[in-house]
Amino acid sequence: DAAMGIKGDPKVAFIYIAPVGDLGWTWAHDQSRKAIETELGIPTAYTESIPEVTERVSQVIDRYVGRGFNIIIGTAFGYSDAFKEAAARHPDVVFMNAAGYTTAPNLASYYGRSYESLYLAGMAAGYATTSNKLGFVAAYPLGLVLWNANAFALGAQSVNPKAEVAVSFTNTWYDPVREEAAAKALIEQGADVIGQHQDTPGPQVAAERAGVKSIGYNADMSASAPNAHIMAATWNWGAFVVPQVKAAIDGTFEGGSYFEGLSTGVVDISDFTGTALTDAQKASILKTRAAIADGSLDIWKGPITDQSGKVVVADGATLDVGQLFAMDFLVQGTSGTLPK
Amino acid sequence: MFDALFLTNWASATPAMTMPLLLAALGTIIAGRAGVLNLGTEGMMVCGALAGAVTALLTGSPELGAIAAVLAGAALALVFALACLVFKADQVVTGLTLAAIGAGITGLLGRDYAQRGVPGFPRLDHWAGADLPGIGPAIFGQDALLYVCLPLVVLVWWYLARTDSGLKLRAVGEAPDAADAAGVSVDATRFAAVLAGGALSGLAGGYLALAGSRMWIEGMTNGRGWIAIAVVILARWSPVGAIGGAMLFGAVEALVPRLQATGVAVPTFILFMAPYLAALAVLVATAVMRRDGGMGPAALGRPYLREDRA
Amino acid sequence: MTVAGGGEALGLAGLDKSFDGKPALKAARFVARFGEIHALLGENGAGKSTLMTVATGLYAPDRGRVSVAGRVVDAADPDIAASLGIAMVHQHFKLVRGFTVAENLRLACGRALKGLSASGIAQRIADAGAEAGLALDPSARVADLSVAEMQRVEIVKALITRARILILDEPTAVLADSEAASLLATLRRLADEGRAIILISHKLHEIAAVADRVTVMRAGETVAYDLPADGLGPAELARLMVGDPEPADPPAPARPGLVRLYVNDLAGRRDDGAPMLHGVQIAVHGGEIYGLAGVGGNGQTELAEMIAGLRRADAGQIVIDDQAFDRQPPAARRRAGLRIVPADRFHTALAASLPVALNLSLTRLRGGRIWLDRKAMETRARRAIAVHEIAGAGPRTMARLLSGGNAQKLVLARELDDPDTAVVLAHSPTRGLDVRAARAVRAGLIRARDAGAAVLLISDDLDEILAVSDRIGVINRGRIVGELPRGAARAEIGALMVAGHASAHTPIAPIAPMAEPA
Amino acid sequence: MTTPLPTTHTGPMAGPMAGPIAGRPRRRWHLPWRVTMAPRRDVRPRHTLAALVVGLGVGLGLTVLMLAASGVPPRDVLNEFVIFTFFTAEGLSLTMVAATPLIVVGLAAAAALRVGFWNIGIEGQVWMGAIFATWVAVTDAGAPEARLLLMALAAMAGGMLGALPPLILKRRLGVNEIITTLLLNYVAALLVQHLVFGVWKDPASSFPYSESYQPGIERLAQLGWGKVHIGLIMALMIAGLLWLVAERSRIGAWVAAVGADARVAFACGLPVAGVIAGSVLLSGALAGFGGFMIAAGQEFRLTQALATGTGFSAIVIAFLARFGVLPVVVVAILTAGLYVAGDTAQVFYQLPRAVVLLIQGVILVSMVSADMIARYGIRIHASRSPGDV
Ligand SMILES: Nc1ncnc2c1ncn2[C@@H]1O[C@H](COP(=O)(O)OP(=O)(O)OP(=O)(O)O)[C@@H](O)[C@H]1O
Ligand SMILES: Nc1ncnc2c1ncn2[C@@H]1O[C@H](COP(=O)(O)OP(=O)(O)OP(=O)(O)O)[C@@H](O)[C@H]1O
Ligand SMILES: [Mg+2]
Ligand SMILES: [Mg+2]
Repeated sequence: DAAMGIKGDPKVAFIYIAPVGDLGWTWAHDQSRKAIETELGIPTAYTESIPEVTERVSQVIDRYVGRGFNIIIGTAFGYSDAFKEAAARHPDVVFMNAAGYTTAPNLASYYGRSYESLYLAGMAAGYATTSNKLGFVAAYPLGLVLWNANAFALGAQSVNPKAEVAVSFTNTWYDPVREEAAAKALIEQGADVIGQHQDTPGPQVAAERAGVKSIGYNADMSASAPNAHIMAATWNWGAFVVPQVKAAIDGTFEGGSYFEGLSTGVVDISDFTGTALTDAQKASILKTRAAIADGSLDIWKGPITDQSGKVVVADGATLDVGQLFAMDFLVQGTSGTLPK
Repeated sequence: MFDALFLTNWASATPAMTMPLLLAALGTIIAGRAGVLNLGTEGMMVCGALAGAVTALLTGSPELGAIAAVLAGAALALVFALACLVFKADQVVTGLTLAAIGAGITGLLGRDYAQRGVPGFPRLDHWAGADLPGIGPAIFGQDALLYVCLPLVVLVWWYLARTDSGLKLRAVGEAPDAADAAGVSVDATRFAAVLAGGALSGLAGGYLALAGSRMWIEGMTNGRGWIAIAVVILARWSPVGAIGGAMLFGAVEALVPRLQATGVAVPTFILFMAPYLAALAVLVATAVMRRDGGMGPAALGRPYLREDRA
Repeated sequence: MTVAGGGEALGLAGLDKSFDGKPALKAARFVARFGEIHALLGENGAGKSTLMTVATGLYAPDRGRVSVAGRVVDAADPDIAASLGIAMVHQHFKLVRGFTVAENLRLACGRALKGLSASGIAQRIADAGAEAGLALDPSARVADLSVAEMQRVEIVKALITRARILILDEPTAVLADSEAASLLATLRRLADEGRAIILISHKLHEIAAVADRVTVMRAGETVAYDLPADGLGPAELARLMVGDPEPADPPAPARPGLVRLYVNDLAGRRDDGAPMLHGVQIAVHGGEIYGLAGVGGNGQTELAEMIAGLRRADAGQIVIDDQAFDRQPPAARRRAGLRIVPADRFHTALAASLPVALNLSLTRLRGGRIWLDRKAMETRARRAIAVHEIAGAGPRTMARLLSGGNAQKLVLARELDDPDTAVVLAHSPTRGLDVRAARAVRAGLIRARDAGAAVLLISDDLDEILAVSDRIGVINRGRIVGELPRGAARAEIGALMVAGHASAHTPIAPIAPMAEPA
Repeated sequence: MTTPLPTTHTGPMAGPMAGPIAGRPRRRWHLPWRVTMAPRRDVRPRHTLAALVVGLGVGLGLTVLMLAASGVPPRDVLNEFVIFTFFTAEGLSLTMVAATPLIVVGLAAAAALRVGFWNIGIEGQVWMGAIFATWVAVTDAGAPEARLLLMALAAMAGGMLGALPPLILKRRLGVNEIITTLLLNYVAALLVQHLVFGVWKDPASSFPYSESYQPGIERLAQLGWGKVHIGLIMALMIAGLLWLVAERSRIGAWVAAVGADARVAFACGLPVAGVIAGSVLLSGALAGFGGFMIAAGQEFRLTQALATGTGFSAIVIAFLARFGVLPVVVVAILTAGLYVAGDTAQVFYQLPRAVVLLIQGVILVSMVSADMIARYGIRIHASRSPGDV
């Protein structure tokens, strides 16, 4: 793909799936919008709460383009079709879509290898547990959620072979009451460290109340669970978006699929909080972090077996991006049921 | 897997899931028994949740938060009362719209308060009774707010069933012309009922924020107001029935994550159908046992005008 | 006239009231005194109910003055009116159907029953009912009561409040003769006690019997103000109301033909499941009006509904001409030629929110072409409105805006103006109608009879039965307890209605359908 | 003036009717005027027009205030919202695309509500329609030329299937249909999730929605005006047909009678059960068709957000239109305009979604409140307090 760029002054618009105030997914993307403003001095705009309905997304894109916006950034896999169509309609406009999968010369779909940070989170959990039972509150049985749950389990098992992870799906990204209830149920079943792929700190609150440990998600969540919180798997979308906007201005933007991890800082872990981990354990986690970042550790290196013991990644093999997004298994040592 | 501990945990998780539905259902019942169909429960709940969380956050007092939740629910109900009782607007459209207005107001005012930990009501699991095996935690190990709300439930039942004023309110909902002829002011009664209903729905939202999640997040009621309306219909506008209906939904909501946590192999989305399928089953069972439609108070949803003839 | 007039109780002067621009009262005036029974007369729609509803504070007048015991009030508030000692028995019951009788009384007379326990209230109700000759079950749900029983509740309600001004709007319309008589005696006593009684009734003989003074309204105006009732008989009262009435021509005797309606051994239940009808057998011949007399609530409603196909029978059949029906819906019976004039027009006959033209066509909507001929419907409506003098109606007027009398004429126009009529089922067709409207209804029944239809007239009003019936049956506790020929003595029928096994009992011979009349 | 009644009663009646008699007027606070309302004998077009003008006027006035408070220059309101939404080719095309399914689901809600059946399950039936249409699409059932027709028929069948349990439960067991239809909405939405997270997961992307419908075979044709597709014409044709049936046919009169008073209709010999069943199934079929139109006309696959909110809109539209066929079309287009204008406000003025919801709510409430003008004759009287002479 040839590089391309925008004409005229850059005007950046974000389209969000939820209100910016959610402090979860959309909030994290809004941080990257602010980074563009502060680091590049470019004016930005945004529209929030646009559902994953192609018709609505297309309308919003066309209106921005009509007003001279030339960099449009979306934030949902359900926007993929709309962005694909819009990229064809407006070849001079740069499009980016987080968690999307469609591409074009002027459309980049980007996501982060969050399993890398979740693997580290799983290590922390594996160290911290005494019951060897971990809980993971997950939103939906979706590839990019499952890889987080699996990475969490693999990380825990890497330091604690006896660790088991109970996965509970809430069927919501975003319902603190239900998330808290799910975490509470896991704790009742003996889980003493709770991880999550959810956009509210509901599970953290449950852990804090029950006096067990927890791993945050999206951002440092220690404010919600000062005693429970060990660390968090975090996102930093600005690490991807800011350079890409610069590329678009410079004429060096290239469409395609971007999938970045610890190496570029799109995903990372927060500082450790509390006293759950020893210094040696922290050091071991940081060492693994470095190994993943420099490519010497691939957490999907086979053999990996699923819940039933079937080999899903053969010995010596690994998973490519397509297989990761299509992930439809939970690894051995986890419980939880997927729709067939 | 389904051992005594499982049952104990399930039982002890159920009241907290039940109470918000029950309070909101009672609010809707009060208005309904006065003949007003206020479908805006979700909107009033979400207002109560925001007001409760923000007040508790700013004052540090969950008690003040609960009071603010009550006032916020009533304030939104006032909009409904003005439109439907003064201007005789269509109650269905206004109620549905109220849900949108509630979402709008709270989204706007709540921006700066999202996900900030809120001082909530303590869970009283230090009571002696909470250690009783089996049913102990379910009865004694709940949030303090629950013990405040329980008498409210009894109060609503007693008011409707046993007091003269409750009799008048029910008359207004069944036959407003008869109540009017008996000197009961129909619209004033309805106004009061709508506000009281809003207050209870607001408290239900406050319960979610103060005893449940202990934080405010936009849209955090997440459809519970609609479930409360389902409870009302299931209960045929009876406060006692509402306890059963809310407990049905509360118990299943408490059961689903516990089943998942124990690793029961039921596909997620099928499992999440459970509360709705259970409610349908109850409806069918009760209908088979005694045949009547239970369409609620006779004048439900109809504006009253002295000079109009039905 | 027993009591000389006391002080002025209720004074209404210069009252104007219009509903959405249509005047109902035009400078109407009225006065009633303590110690007197004051009758208020007028045709249907004359404004009687409106006038009294203003007095009770439910309707606000557009102009005019209301005074109670000489003091001008502007209440427009029923609570204030009640506190001034005014109580009213409304023509359209003000009852909560879902409540028990006792709850209704607690609602309406809370002040009079304050502090009483449930059993105390029940006792008070029983006492009040007993005094007025109106028995009531305090724990019964109003929705389960017959109209007559509801009327009793309404009356007892007004009596218990101990109002000093008591207004009764057509209280006897649905009562049995004996009940009406005892109510009127009670009213007399109350007036003698010093209360002011205002009585609205279309039963002119009642007025003639009890009223001390009379006021007559026509088209919203007071046309005869505060006349002494001395020496006014029913005929004079009718003249005051409607001008010179043509004398009712006695109907020509029937020329009965084949049996066209045969009710065969019918048994069935009330709404609450209690058995109500037992082996009811009635045969009505073409060209005959069969009057079924009885005190309200003895199974008439159930019988009428079973014939109409609105209620399922436990046993027995309905035969219309040579077709037998048991579970078929009304549609099938209508196709066989059944026409129905029900007791409650807005319950099963007219859709209140539909226009007159569509209401007139409701029974003719099935079959035929796909498209509706709106022009023909409107033309038919205009013709029916003209022929039946349906006041206040146009083809597009909503039926609910018609007065009871005019709504009834609408039903008659639909049900009786039809050459294919085999059987007419009429249940209390003149309830609440003024003399002229009632006469029109009876004429309609006789017309149908003369055209060869079998007419079953069910009524609690013995006068009505006697006026038109060719044969008279009496129903009591769900059984036909006697059948008498035309011209039977009133007392004899009355005895059967009440006792059910009077000596005059004529055993009913089993009648085969389609048999020649004896 | 004194009454002739003794205060303590010693007359012949010592029973329950005896005793002291009320007579002291209670004083009560009241307003210096009193408003009485009586229903209009007939509602003329000018009353309806007045209600519309006042309702929209007040609603838009409040909107301008709210927008001004949110930093939108008041003079932009007319241009950006009203003119753009309804009077520019681009804006009107957006409005019409949004209106297309709204017309059909509004008619669906009205069809059931007309006969007094509270079908709150429109959204669930839209889901069922989309599921069934997608079923045809993913299995490539039938010849390619017949695929769209098959999808539409399947969608209608799916919608009817969704409406059937509440209908049967109501008719056989008397179960309240509000709650059954409400509950089935959730079941249908979860069924969609079960499918798109499971067997129907898009093989191309592994994301939870069905595979993309094939262009030309499984997608409704575009009309070349923005994204307006042939579904708009279908929706208008359906509306025309329903108008004929409702207003001009015998069956329409049956429906009117059953809706006005089912008992009376039954007693007058109309096939009430059939009319109700037919109307409810029609409602389900229309809702299912709405699901088909969204899926095949604009989304081109089954997604998790496709039907969300359609039920709410459908019921509001049906009630605002008082279940009339042509009014539903008009109200649906106005509602679509309201939604488009809401997106405009968000995109160009960066208004939070919350403000948009608030504005839409305020406009709706002022419109239903102003409806009073159309329905009632209103008079204001001076009032005096008791005792005044
Ligand atoms: N609620 C109302 N709304 C509109 N018009 C009314 C209303 N009540 C009464 N009217 C009008 O007032 C007129 C008088 O009605 P009213 O009920 O007082 O008659 P009435 O003399 O009691 O008749 P009836 O003998 O039939 O009871 C009617 O013609 C009618 O037009
Ligand atoms: N809601 C209403 N709107 C308009 N007119 C009404 C209304 N209600 C009653 N009326 C009018 O009141 C008059 C009498 O009405 P009402 O309902 O009291 O009749 P009714 O007393 O049942 O009649 P009847 O004595 O003939 O049985 C009629 O002329 C009718 O037009
Ligand atoms: Mg009257
Ligand atoms: Mg296909």
